[in-house]
Amino acid sequence: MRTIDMDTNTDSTMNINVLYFASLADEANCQQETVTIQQSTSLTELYEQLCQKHRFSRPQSELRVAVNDYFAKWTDPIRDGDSVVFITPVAGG
Amino acid sequence: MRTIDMDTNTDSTMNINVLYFASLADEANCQQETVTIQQSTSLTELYEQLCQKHRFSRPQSELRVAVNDYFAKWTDPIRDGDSVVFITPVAGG
Amino acid sequence: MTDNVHGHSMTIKRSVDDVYKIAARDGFALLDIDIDESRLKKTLDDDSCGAFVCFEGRVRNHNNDTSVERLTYYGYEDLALNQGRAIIEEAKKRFEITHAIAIHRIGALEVGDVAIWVGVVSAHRYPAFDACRWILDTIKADIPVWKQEYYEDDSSKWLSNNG
Amino acid sequence: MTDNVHGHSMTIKRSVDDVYKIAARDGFALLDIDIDESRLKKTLDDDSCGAFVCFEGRVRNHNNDTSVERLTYYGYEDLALNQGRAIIEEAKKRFEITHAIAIHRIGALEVGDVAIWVGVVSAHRYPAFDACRWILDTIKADIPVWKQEYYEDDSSKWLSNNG
Repeated sequence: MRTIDMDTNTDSTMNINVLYFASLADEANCQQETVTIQQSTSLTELYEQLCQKHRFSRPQSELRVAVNDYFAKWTDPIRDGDSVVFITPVAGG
Repeated sequence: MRTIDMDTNTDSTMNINVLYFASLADEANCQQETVTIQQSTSLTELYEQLCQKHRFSRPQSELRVAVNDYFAKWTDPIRDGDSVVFITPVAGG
Repeated sequence: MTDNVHGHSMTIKRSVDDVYKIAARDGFALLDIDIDESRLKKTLDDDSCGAFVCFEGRVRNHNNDTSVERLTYYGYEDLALNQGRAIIEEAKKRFEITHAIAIHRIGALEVGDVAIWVGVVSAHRYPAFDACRWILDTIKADIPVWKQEYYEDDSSKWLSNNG
Repeated sequence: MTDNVHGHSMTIKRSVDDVYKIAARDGFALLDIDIDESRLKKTLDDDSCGAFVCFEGRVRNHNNDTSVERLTYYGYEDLALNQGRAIIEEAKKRFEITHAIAIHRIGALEVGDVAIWVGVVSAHRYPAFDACRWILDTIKADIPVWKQEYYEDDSSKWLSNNG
């Protein structure tokens, strides 16, 4: 588990947990990480930040997002302590 | 096994075997019978004759007919030694 | 109604081993005991197939609003086998499937017993669904099997799939 | 590609008994060992149901024209369970069915292994067929499970159901 040291966790920041699956786990080279982000960072902005860090090959338009183990909308807010997962196209069955 | 004594089996007659299933077996009160009929009797005529004998409640229009263990057309000829079965509406499954 | 007039249609003439051999070869047979699903499934194993769809028709405890105690199925075995073979041949022409097997049971069945089993394997999923349903519908329409339902008051009735 | 970055998605966190309890209650679960079909079928036994339809998705020895040696499925278990419960709830609203259960397996699978099992029971046959197919399609579209195919030359590829 690694932490992005963009900020320390003051009132203006929040810590969230990001889990990686499938090709994103390959590209991030980890299963999960704790990320400290500015309050009111959107899910879209979060993916952009992580994209820059890990050089993910998938554009956001190809992904879905889940918050706290439920699918979420990209416009849903992130709260301190949330667990966020970016979902690449699934391939079950 | 019973025989209809309409004719003895001369050159102008043929013997066929009729099997009964389901409600026709109830009404005929038998599983099968050997029937001696005139040459060139049609399947329709055969059913009419057996209807008179056994008072079958089903009109021919509700039945299918099988000859020698395959479904047949009502216009197919009957040959000496054939096995004929009248098929009431089926109810498998 | 005496049982003896239906005796020929309540049991099969063939051995159980022959039934499963015929089912494996022609895709259809009648049987007068419990259907062994695992034996049928084994026949359908094929590494090229990603999809297996099966249907089991079980004796329900009701028909419309009437409570059903038990059912008896009667079959005309030789015609059923000829017609069943034709149905499976036709299914393989109509649908992109690898193999299909169906067995219909005859004789006295209790609530919960499996009366018919249809299994289909194919490379992809939709043809297996489509073929399984078509085979079932066609068996119900064309295979010479009849049934009598028995009710709580011991009355019984010949049923028809056409209404 | 190191295995450890996928370790969390190749095995389940729950016990096998819990998996079957969740499947019986919610209609969906992930499992990381052989799917026990008979255990799932028992859960679906219901005397009011005349129809049982099931689908098994098996690992094929080919995909398009490429020979496949083995597959690994990865799952996001907690989201899969939440989403699976919603899918089964929706299926019961859309179709006249009594119950439905599906289990998706994750981890390393060989050719012929069952990756997904979907079973549906209903009074009559068509809703069971329709619901089984809809549940399967919806699982394939929405359940967070991914797969990598491994080929004869040891190369591998992430697959997608959307092309």
